[in-house]
Amino acid sequence: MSPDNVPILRVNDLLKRFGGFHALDGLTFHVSSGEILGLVGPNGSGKTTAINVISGLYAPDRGEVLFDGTSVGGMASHKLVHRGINRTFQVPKPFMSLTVRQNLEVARTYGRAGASGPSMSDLLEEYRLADVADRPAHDLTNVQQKMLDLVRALATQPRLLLLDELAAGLNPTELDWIAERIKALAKGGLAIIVVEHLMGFIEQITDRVIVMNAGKEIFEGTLAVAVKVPEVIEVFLGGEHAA
Amino acid sequence: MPDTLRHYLFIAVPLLVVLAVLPSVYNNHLLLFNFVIFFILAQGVNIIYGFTGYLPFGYVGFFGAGAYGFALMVMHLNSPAPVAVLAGGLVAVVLGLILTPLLRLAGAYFSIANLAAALAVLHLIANPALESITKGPYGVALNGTFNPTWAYAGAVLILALTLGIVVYLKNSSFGLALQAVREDSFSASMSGVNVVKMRTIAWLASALVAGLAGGVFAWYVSVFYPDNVFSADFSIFAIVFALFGGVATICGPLIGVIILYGIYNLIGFTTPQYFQLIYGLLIMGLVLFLPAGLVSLATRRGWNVP
Amino acid sequence: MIGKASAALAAMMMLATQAYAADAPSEIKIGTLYASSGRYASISMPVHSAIKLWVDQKNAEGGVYVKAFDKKIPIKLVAYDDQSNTATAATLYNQLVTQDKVDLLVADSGSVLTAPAVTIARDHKMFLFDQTGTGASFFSKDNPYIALMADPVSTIWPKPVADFITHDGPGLGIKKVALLYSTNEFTGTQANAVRKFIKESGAPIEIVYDQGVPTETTNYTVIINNIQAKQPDAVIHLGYAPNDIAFLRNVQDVGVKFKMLFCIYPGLETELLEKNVGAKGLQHVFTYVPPQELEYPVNFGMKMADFRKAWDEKYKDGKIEFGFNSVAGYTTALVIEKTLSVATSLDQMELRKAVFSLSGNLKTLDGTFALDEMGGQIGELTPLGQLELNEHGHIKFVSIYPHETATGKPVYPRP
Amino acid sequence: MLYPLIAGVLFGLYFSLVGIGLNLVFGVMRIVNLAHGDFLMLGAFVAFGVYTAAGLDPLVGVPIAFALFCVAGLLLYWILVPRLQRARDPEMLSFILFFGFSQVIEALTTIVFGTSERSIPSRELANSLSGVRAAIFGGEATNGPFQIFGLSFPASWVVAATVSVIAIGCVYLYLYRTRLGTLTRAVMSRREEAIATGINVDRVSAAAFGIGLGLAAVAGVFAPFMFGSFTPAFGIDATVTSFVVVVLGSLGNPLGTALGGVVYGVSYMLVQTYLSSWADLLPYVLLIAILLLRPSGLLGRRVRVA
Repeated sequence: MSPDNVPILRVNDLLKRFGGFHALDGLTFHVSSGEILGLVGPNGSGKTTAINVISGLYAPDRGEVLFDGTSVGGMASHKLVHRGINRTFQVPKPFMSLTVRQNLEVARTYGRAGASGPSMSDLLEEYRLADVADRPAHDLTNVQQKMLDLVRALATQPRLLLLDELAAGLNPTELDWIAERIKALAKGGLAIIVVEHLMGFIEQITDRVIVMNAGKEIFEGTLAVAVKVPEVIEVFLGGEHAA
Repeated sequence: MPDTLRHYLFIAVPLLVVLAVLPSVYNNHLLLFNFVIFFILAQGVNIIYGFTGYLPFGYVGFFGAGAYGFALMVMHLNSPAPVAVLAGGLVAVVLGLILTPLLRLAGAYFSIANLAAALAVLHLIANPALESITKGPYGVALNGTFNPTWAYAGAVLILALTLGIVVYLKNSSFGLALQAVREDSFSASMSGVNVVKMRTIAWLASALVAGLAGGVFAWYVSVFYPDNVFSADFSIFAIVFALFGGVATICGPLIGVIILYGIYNLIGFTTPQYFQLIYGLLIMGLVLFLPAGLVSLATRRGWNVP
Repeated sequence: MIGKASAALAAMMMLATQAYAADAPSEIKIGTLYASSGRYASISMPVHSAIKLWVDQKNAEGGVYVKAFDKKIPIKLVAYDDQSNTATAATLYNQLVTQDKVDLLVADSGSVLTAPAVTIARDHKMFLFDQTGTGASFFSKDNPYIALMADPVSTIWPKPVADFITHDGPGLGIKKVALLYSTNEFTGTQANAVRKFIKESGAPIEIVYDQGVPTETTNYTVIINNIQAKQPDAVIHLGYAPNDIAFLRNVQDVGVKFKMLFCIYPGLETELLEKNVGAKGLQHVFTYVPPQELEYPVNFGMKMADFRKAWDEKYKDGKIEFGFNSVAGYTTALVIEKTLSVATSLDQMELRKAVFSLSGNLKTLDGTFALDEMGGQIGELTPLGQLELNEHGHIKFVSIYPHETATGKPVYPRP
Repeated sequence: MLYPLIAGVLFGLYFSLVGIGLNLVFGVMRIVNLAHGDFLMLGAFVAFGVYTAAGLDPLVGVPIAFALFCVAGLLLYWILVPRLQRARDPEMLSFILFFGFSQVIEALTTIVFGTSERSIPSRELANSLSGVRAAIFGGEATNGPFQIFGLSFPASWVVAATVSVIAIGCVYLYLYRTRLGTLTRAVMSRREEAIATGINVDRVSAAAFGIGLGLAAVAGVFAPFMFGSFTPAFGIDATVTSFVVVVLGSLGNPLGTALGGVVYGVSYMLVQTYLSSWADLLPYVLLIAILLLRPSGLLGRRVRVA
């Protein structure tokens, strides 16, 4: 599968208001199976809101979300999960008093029906959770909780995966390791959207980035080009995240 | 042996057998009956609080609704008692359905709204304007259905149903999903769990058992006032018993009832003045030192408590 | 194992008691409940304390005379605390009957806590000595296992009030009556009775205000204003003691003077009301005249003055008020004492026969004990009276109606 | 129509005083103080003591009760709350903890004072101020009914409402004009972020807890006048009503609580006038309706939905 396929997700002219504040203001983009798209921008530019709208936490005030050709804007989250959309959380919220294994069991049982994928033990092995599989989630380290969150999302057999600041808090070796995992997932045909502050990490894994500011897209293309565009530089100036 | 079967064989069945045999060796049947009622109510609280995290401070609303469902069937339709008990359960489920919007509320707001709802139902039923239907504040006296032996048997049967539900929740992916909802509802929905549907089912199941218990209670006591069957003591006892033993387990609420209701019956009558004090201190100590209940003494040591 | 052993033991003991039934027991067991806390504590504790007083007194004399064994036998009072909780009460009544196997079963005070006992007594074929549970639903032709000892049934209690208004009212200029009551079985039933008595009398009396308020109501300012707007000639307020306290205080606070105002508890719990409302607030208020104000001719037990003295000696700290309810408890005790002295056995139906044989004959400090055929109390009717201040500014009762027992004329309208 | 309106406003202002302490405690700590009403009851005993033991104007009880229970609140906070906050579900556990605490308070007061009703003669309240009143409004220096638009109201109501307005004003000044108050508001609206920015949440919370209990006790000083009489058992009803008032207004905003109190008072008086037997249903129906329809309260913006 190649990035030139028909996009699996299209968002058109998304608008999301909180009171008088426009968190999303006419956002439009698309992503295809097998592609890794980066969403970058300063704090408050609307990246996480975009993920929250696509994953069903908020209904958009205007615009549409097309997944696999069907409009899914405002659909209940669990239905989106059944269609194949999933996500991780900036601050992971695993089911703290359940064991790691039980966390995954919920996702596998209630995730996308009829899909097949790697077995639970493979997933645990692959994301370095096998040793703690029978421990309750609140015993896990922060990084382990992040991995559990990711594995939980993967266990539902998604076709589109939204990663919200997965890399934050990981050390350089872990970063390299997780970058490889994400790339492998995309190779397997998964469409992935990454929201991230670490530009090096974005550069390492993405095919394409969208730079957002004030709820709008101000640039689309590769990161290497983006960092030379004056408008993008200006948005990040004073921001602490210029790579 | 699968866990489900083990839990039935080693927890539910022995308890039910003991309860079935006890009346022939111990004469205060009403005390036994009350134990059964509190087993049911504590497990009902377990279903909704232990598995989904909603603390039902007005749980007695379902119990009272069930009792009045029973009374209305007997008074107005002359229905046989077992049918009236089922009707009591049904009334509670209908009340539960009416109250489902409360599940949108989080934490303490839910508990307080639930308490308010129970009090509202009480004041509705006890209003003299409805005297021709509910007998208002004047209380009901049911003649013709009184039969303690069968009412006790009915209560044990309802306990069996309740234990069946709890064992199922403890061992099924449905129960696991409910606990996931309790831990974090958005994470649960991102695991594909239909949060609204799941917690509504748990809510109604919990309402059902309380309603059935109320119906069978009305059958046993036959003469009662609204204050009797809507007494906040039922909610509070059931919650404290369940928490004391430990929720989200099968044994916890049962242990809680046996110990605390046992103590209540032993010392509650001999040192009355100080009972409330001791009880209050016990509750405070529990929250401060054993917030996960007695069973956590075992689970802390790594033992698995069903 | 233990269960089996104790069951066997119990069976043996039962055989034993049956075999020697003719032998006198070492004690007569009287089982009862009381509420030391909760909603009904304030009516339950005086009643229970009076029974305890009687038990101690009798036991000091070596017990009560029991006809069935023709000798004095000490009393053992088996009493548990139900804490105003009816579910607990039900368990404990059962405990008294099945475990303690009491000879006589006495209910807790008040209808709500008596209710569970009615079914249990009937089921176990125990005769229930109902002290103050006036609920009309307790008494039916098909239930022989109950009789009301001390208070008149709610359906008849307010008769003197209604009769005064319908007989003497028109002459005094009473045409419009306001009826305010708390919506519970005790006062709600009395309100229904008042309404019925007034309507059936055919007197030219109109009820211009007729409202029930929740029993928890503690705030009557607006209601008083609403009643005032109807300009009634008489106001009848039927509520529990806290309702009366709040109502009478609000009447005073707002500065309204009703021409005639009737309340229940100034008569029944005079000390409590005087403490909380003040003598001024009770002046000219109409109420039931309690037995302790009347000096009924007594043919059994202590006279009122002696009882009062005994009470003050035993309960010196004053935490439990002397009043109507303590008299009620003592009356129950007297009925029990008399019953034991005439019953030829302790069989429950024989006890019932003995109790009913007292009807119309037993005269205690509470008046004449009289039962209707269903066991409802119809003697001991409390006359209507009015509270006035004596020269020391203290409350005194003036009995108004019926005329036979009257000690004065009504002050109407209230100055 | 005018009479119930004015009475409702006076009555309602008093109820905002009853509720405001709860607002602070729940708003800042997310702790459900089910013993709130019991502190009211203890405040009533302070007034009773001031009047019977020292023969003073019960109004003197206001500063005494406030000081006493502020200190008690601080002590209690340090004993109970840190332990509670370490638990996994502090909000729910606080519910149970303070229920136990309210049992302890009720039991102790019952043991010491007995169960009968107590009260203080109405004319004693603000007796010392009747000269001032005569100077301002004319008339004799007595403590009789108060005339408003030619209608007469109990003087005690006017006094209680006045003190309530002053107390709410003080809370407003505290929250909006002092540093600790500003921090308190920050913790109320965004607890997590407040902790992250290094605000000493414990200090803020302890202060709020002390002030909350102090205000409850101040409200209690007037309870013997507003409710006719009081007993050790009257706490729980006051707690539920306080929740109605607080939820009606909105968390964190003392003006919201004042508004909530007035809305509650006026609607209570109107129901009492036109549908008197249903008056007790009102608070519960109001509470449920407001939680479902406008969960953030009349003046609130924050969402409290799951």
